[in-house]
Amino acid sequence: MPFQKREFPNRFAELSREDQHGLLKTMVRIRTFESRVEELFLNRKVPGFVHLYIGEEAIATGVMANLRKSDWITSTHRGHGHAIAKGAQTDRMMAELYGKKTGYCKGKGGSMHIADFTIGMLGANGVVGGGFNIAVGAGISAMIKKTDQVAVSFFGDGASNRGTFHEALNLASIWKLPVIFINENNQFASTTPTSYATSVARISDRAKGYGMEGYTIDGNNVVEVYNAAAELIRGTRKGDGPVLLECITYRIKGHYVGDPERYRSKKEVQKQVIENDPITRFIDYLKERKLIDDKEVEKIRREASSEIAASEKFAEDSPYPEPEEACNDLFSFSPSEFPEVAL
Amino acid sequence: MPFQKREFPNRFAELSREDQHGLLKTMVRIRTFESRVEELFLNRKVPGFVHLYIGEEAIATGVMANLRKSDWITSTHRGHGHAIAKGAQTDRMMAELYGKKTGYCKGKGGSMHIADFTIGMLGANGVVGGGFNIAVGAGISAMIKKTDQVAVSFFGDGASNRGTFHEALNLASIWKLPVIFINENNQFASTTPTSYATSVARISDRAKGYGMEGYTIDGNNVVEVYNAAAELIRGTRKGDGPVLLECITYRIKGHYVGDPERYRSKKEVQKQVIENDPITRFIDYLKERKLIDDKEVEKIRREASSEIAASEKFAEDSPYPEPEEACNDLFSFSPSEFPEVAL
Amino acid sequence: MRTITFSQATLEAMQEEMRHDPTVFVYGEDIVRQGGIFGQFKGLPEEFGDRIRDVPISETAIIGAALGAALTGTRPVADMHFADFISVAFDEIVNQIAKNRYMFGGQVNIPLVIRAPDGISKQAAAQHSQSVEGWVQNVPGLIVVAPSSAATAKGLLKSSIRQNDPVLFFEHKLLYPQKGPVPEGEYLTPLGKAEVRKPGKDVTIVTYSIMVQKSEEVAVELEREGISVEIIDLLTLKPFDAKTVIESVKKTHRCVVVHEGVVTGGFGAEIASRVQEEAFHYLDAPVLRVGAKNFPIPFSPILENYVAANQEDIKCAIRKVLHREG
Amino acid sequence: MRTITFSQATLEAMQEEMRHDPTVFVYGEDIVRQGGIFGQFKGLPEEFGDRIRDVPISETAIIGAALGAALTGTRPVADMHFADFISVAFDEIVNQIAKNRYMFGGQVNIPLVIRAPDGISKQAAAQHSQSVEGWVQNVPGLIVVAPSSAATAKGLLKSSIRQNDPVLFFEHKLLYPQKGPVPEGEYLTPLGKAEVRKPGKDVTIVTYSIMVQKSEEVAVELEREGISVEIIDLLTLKPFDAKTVIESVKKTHRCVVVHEGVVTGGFGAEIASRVQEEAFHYLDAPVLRVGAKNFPIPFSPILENYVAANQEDIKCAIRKVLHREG
Ligand SMILES: Cc1ncc(C[n+]2csc(CCOP(=O)(O)OP(=O)(O)O)c2C)c(N)n1
Ligand SMILES: Cc1ncc(C[n+]2csc(CCOP(=O)(O)OP(=O)(O)O)c2C)c(N)n1
Ligand SMILES: [Mg+2]
Ligand SMILES: [Mg+2]
Repeated sequence: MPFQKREFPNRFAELSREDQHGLLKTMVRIRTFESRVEELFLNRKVPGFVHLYIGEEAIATGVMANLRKSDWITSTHRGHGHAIAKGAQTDRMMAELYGKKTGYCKGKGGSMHIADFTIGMLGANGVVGGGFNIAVGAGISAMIKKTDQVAVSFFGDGASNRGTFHEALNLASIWKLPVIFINENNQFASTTPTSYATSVARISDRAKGYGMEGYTIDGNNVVEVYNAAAELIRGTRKGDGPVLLECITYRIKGHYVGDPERYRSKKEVQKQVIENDPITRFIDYLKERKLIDDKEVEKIRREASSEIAASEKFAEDSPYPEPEEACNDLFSFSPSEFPEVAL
Repeated sequence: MPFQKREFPNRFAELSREDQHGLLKTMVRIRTFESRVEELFLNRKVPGFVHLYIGEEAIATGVMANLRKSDWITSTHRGHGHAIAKGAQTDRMMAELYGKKTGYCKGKGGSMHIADFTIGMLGANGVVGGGFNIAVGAGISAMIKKTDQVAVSFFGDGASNRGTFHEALNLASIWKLPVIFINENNQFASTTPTSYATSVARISDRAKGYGMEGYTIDGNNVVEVYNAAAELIRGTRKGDGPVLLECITYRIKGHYVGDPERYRSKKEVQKQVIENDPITRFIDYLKERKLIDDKEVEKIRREASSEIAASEKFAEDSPYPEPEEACNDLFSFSPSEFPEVAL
Repeated sequence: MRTITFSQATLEAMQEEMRHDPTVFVYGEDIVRQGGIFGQFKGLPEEFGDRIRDVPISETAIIGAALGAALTGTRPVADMHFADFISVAFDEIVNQIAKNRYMFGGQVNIPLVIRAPDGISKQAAAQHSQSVEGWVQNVPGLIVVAPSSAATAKGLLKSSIRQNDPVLFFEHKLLYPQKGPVPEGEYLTPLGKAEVRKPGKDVTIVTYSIMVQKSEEVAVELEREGISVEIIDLLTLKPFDAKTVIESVKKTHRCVVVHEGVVTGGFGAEIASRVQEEAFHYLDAPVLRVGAKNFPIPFSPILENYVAANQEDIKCAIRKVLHREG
Repeated sequence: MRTITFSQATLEAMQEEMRHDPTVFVYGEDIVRQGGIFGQFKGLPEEFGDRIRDVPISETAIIGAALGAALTGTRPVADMHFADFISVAFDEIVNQIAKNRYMFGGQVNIPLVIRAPDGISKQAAAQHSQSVEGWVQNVPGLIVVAPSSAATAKGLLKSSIRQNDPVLFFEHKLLYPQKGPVPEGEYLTPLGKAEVRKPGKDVTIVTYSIMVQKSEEVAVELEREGISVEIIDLLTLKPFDAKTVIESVKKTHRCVVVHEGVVTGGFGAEIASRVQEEAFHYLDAPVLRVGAKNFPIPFSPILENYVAANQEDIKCAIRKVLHREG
């Protein structure tokens, strides 16, 4: 598929070796977290619905490496990777997935609703396309308060067919809001191929309908993602207005853990696993350029494993909330001020 | 403003003199109806909200002359012109505006809700952008029943910023539905200039986001509208799929009758009235080519005046509904079958 | 009688109605390639080809186009994936579908069905666990249906598809895999009529959907204590069969309304209000309502359980109206 | 006390709050160039520049972005043009705004106000005449407010803007031009508290918004017949001040709930249910509800009048609960 390309300056090359490794670290941490979550779900440790980010790690990683803590992101139902890359703690994430009191949402949210407002992670969202306008609103906050914060909205190919996409991009464009729309085109919306449901060859083509720039890149190449995001975020931060970046990727796992996956062949998936794994590709890239050695890779993997093991233990050891805690957190005031609230 | 043009074959030239005059007749009938409605509203004969189509007559006229009775249209809050051009009777329209029992909707709808299902006029709509998907649904009916009917959705520049626009055009495109989207860009959405609220120079540019063809034409030139519609409707009818046509026009009257119009200058409006009246322009066009003479024009005006006078009399003479008739028409069954319905 | 699942029962209804009327078609997200999340569409693509279709994630198009199709001579059945998402197409439902027939003076019928899987299931959390009949209870022009069993699911879905008016059809997610006796061959379950699931003397439970079976369990238990419970399964919520309800309450003198959704502002309020309006002098106790506490449904099982209404809550309400607390 | 219009009162509230807090901003369709359909924004652009903004016809963006703004440190006030159109952004309201705080475990406040002009006015017909509080009554997480006068409009709007939770603020279109006494200077009217507009002994009317004045007119008339009516103006509908209502009913033993919206499934059902639940043994008659008949609002004045509730309907209900029919 011929991407509508633009050459972005190679900012990755300007990173310190440590920061370059940092990208790999993030990708491996996401992969390790997700792989363990899959097992834990199958072992009935984690209830609810779980949508894994496996195979798409380069996008969250490459984008988020260009954001500040004070910048904002909105996420999707497939949000673990975004949260980790934005700086969320895997222990509190895992605890949330378990439904424990120590989780980010005190067990009220679960996998589909992880948020961490202290790092600008405005929340995963169970409604596809629910995040676009939240990001626009964050952009409005930056405008009203005259800060140079930016907001990034991650969204799937399927989400690009929701009306909220249209309204968000139009409003962001006319007000030149500091919002970057990052499309994660993983080629499926649940069972439905992108090519069936989407009327354009490239989702980035839709940018034209909003007087916006739109680009498509290889979303499984973290270097390319990093470079594109670096350039676009910098532009948006200095006032160039919103932009749309489509990152082509592939959902290696089922839509949710447990998906029978009748809509595609095992062979198709296997080919992607072998040829297009973003982590393998990045390690190869680094090695080719002698930017990393096997020992360093091993160390990154080991550290990720022990972090996630510790997170799992934290979750296991944490208490469940008391049933009555269900009555907290609805409003800023306590229910006793308005007893009927807690009926 | 440089339009993104395409040369459409001059089908207008192939029309009989009578059919050519037919277009003028429709335009004059709409104008006469609307002008009288304005007076009647100001005289408190017509209650509710009234949005006039004055200055935009060429669009409905040029498009509808290419439709069959069995084709469908969806309309807007500014719907009188669409209804007349599609073949609605002005007497029953006027009666509806009066709130009389003999009106199209038995007085239940008023100006914003005129419909005539016998001629495929699927209804004016009080919700901006409410018609897009209704037209798509009509296109689905044609597909399911394998007929060659087409559906035309009229919509304003303001409506093009609603999410329903996006979802409708995408769905119509992927299923190649027989739907033609006709944008009436009258340069304002209520008080808001199109240029402020819309992120593209040309609304037709948005077609690209749906893999669809999109064109912009001079919507005050009925010949151009006729020719473009002829070509596009023919293509859509034979299975080429949906298309977007932007017709540039100007709303000469206030957004609604009574609008203080603080958002634009009288001079701007006056210039349009003098230079860009679609009826004057069409008469000039016909005269230049000796396709009409003054007497014929006079006759068309006279006939329109007496038709509308008769429609007014019909409305005046018609009875109001009985209060209890408010309890009819909610469901296909009678309220007595389910007494609680009519509570 | 043969026993099939709720999901299969709805599938049979679809098959029969699609065979019966070539203008019936069905569309929704992810229903063709995998047969629907609950298997409720399996096999339809093979038999009906293009009359079952997948759609983009475009709920306003799904519902808005269903209206357009219904206005122009076909009978769409639109699947909403999760009932929670009718919110996305709410304008289409409450301002267009519910009003078109009336505001156009009865010129046209609107034969369409919106199927909406609802309810609490599997820690799906706040945005995937709702019973949303409360959102539409105040909207004239809609028929709202909620089957409680495989048999009623089939009969009501068939009636809904044949109805010349818009029907919102709520199917509880936990009911899909449940098996129940379903008569062979075609039959219709009438809209607008409640069924007395169990006759009783001491108290009337008015309920619907999944809470019917929970109420039945409670009734069996209470029977042992000598409390005789009459259970009315509404089946159609809007317009609901007030006559059957009122007659029962006039006999038992006590009424408890039970639904899964949030009590405050819920559909139970309408029923309770009607009962006390029309049977005030027969009532020996206030009409009580049982349902979820006034919160979004939380994720953690412990919290979810606490917010949801259960058999204990039903028992407790019954004891209260019988003045047998404690 | 000075007398100003309801519209001016809301304008003062906006001015004061925007002066008081630079993070307050307001946006909506057609509010800058012409000051809002009811003049309720006139003068704000001159004083606050970009902090008042026109938006495209994009209701999901308006409401969705209001949430995003509230989550990130500003206090948006979003104008909805007509309350009927909250349907367009219903998902944003019920699934996002109402649930975010809770489902994120209370991490963040959501200080936003949605202003929504509602009600029957000037034959605007089915899609521009609705009272839509019934749509959101079953949604935990929203505060719903409905002022009845210039004074309460100002005080409640100021409280709503200061509230750290989402507020749906319904303003009846016919109230905007009405004048009423409004205290000079700043004051707040508390949320969640009803006001007894008129004390009485024989029957309690629970009402809000425009129906407060209609109820007052009826009360004056009935007073002449020796019937003493207590009128409670709820002001906040969600959570409503059940305590004040129940106390009043315990005193008068009779209750009529009055609102403009459709009765069936309306907000009155919640009030009626609560009253009979909590004051059953004090009631001498059923709680009756007065509101619109179960139809969309039709266009023709004759039909509109017939569907809408009026003073006669209120009187009739009062006579009924007092057993003085005919
Ligand atoms: C408004 C809405 N419609 C439908 C769904 C059900 N649903 C959940 S995820 C999903 C597919 C999303 O596809 P995409 O946006 O491409 O994201 P991906 O899962 O591929 O990451 C669907 C249809 C939903 N959650 N919200
Ligand atoms: C969903 C919705 N939002 C807002 C309105 C209020 N409104 C009525 S007409 C109008 C302007 C429409 O502009 P446009 O689509 O350009 O049509 P025009 O009036 O110019 O013909 C607005 C904002 C509405 N009716 N529906
Ligand atoms: Mg996808
Ligand atoms: Mg316009």
